[in-house]
Amino acid sequence: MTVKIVFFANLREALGVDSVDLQVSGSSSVSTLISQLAKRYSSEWLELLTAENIRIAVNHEMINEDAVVVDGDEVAFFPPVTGG
Amino acid sequence: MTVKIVFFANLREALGVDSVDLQVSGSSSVSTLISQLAKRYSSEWLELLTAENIRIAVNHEMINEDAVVVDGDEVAFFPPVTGG
Amino acid sequence: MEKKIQVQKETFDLRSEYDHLRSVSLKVGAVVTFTGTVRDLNEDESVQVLHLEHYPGMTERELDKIIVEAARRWEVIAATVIHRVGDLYPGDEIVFVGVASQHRGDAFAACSFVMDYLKTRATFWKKEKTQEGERWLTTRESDETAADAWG
Amino acid sequence: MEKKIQVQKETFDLRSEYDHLRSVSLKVGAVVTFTGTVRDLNEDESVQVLHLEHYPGMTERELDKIIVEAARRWEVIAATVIHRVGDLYPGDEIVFVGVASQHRGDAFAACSFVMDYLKTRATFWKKEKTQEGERWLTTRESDETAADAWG
Repeated sequence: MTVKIVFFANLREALGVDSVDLQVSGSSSVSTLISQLAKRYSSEWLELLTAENIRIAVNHEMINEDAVVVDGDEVAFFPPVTGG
Repeated sequence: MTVKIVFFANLREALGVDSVDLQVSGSSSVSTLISQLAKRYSSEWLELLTAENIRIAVNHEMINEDAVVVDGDEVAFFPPVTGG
Repeated sequence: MEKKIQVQKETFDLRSEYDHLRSVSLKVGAVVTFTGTVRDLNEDESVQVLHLEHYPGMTERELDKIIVEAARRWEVIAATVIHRVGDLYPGDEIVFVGVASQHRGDAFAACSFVMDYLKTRATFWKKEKTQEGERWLTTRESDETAADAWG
Repeated sequence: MEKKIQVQKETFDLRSEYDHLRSVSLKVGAVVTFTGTVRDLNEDESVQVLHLEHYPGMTERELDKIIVEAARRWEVIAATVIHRVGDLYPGDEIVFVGVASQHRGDAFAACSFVMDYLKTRATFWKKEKTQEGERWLTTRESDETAADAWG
């Protein structure tokens, strides 16, 4: 399956990329996605994506990293919002 | 001395006049002005101007009928305001 | 503080009033405006005309006092009150209150405070003309309660 | 209820937004608008540019939820939220919230409620560029308190 992964604000700047398409086999938890990303890019990704203040949303809903994603989902990682 | 007397809203309609210039000798209380007006016009004026809900202002400040007016003052009689 | 107070027959232009409030200082971070219109359903009768009367001189002075009191309670950079008088029809704009502040909390509080006072304490009289005839209005209890809530 | 939600780079026109809010129903008796501008004195440094980023899709969805919640709590005939993103300069308008109701109490409460939530909970990130460099902002405590006050 394929999921689209998007990053925002200073996290996006730190990773140097705003969006990644990731192929994974079968449905996976967000934690699994993070491991895959760290394997593909660098261990710094693991650190940045699991930092204490990082928020995660799947299909525009806030969730935690135990959530399971399925084919076609959009997963977002971002720092706490500052509001408008 | 001369004072200008003004009326508003339904009181103005009941009296049929919106403003009157009144000559009185020396400084007078508002009660005295009312008596003079009743003498000049009709006893209905006394009734209307002393009705329980009638407010009085002298030079744009709310006062009661014991207040003394002096030459050049503007005295206003009106029903309770309804606000904007 | 910049104050603008007008009682007039003419309508007003929201954009011009807003631009004026903002132009006063670069410190303005929040502008709250209130616009009141004549509704067509006052107490279940069909209002055809609302006639407003004021006491020229005294009314403006009271509006000025209300703005000064608001600025004493909250941080106000600029405030405007425009109130129409004469014959107004359903859908017509009747009152504008605008407040510019550094922060939104002050602007919201000051604007609603001015409106609450204005609706009850300001020297206006209203006559409603409906199909059943015309009658002078008395202060509405709900408005009194709103003004009293400010202490 | 009529809802309008836009996140955009372009500025907005207060008069058009107001006209839209009013046009929804003849029952509108009160329109409250809030306009926020970029100030030049955030935390004592001279802000030169404020950069705003949002999450397209999610941000609009959250703004929609906030309006729906406001309409659940108060009587709302129409509500509009327009938020700008991209590079903004001191004096620029950054956000518009407008609420039309029958009565002013509902319009004031709903408008300030939406603003309080928007300032803290909506998915926006801000970067300030000053003479000393640039930095991403964190939520301000005062804004948190304002949002929490609504319970």
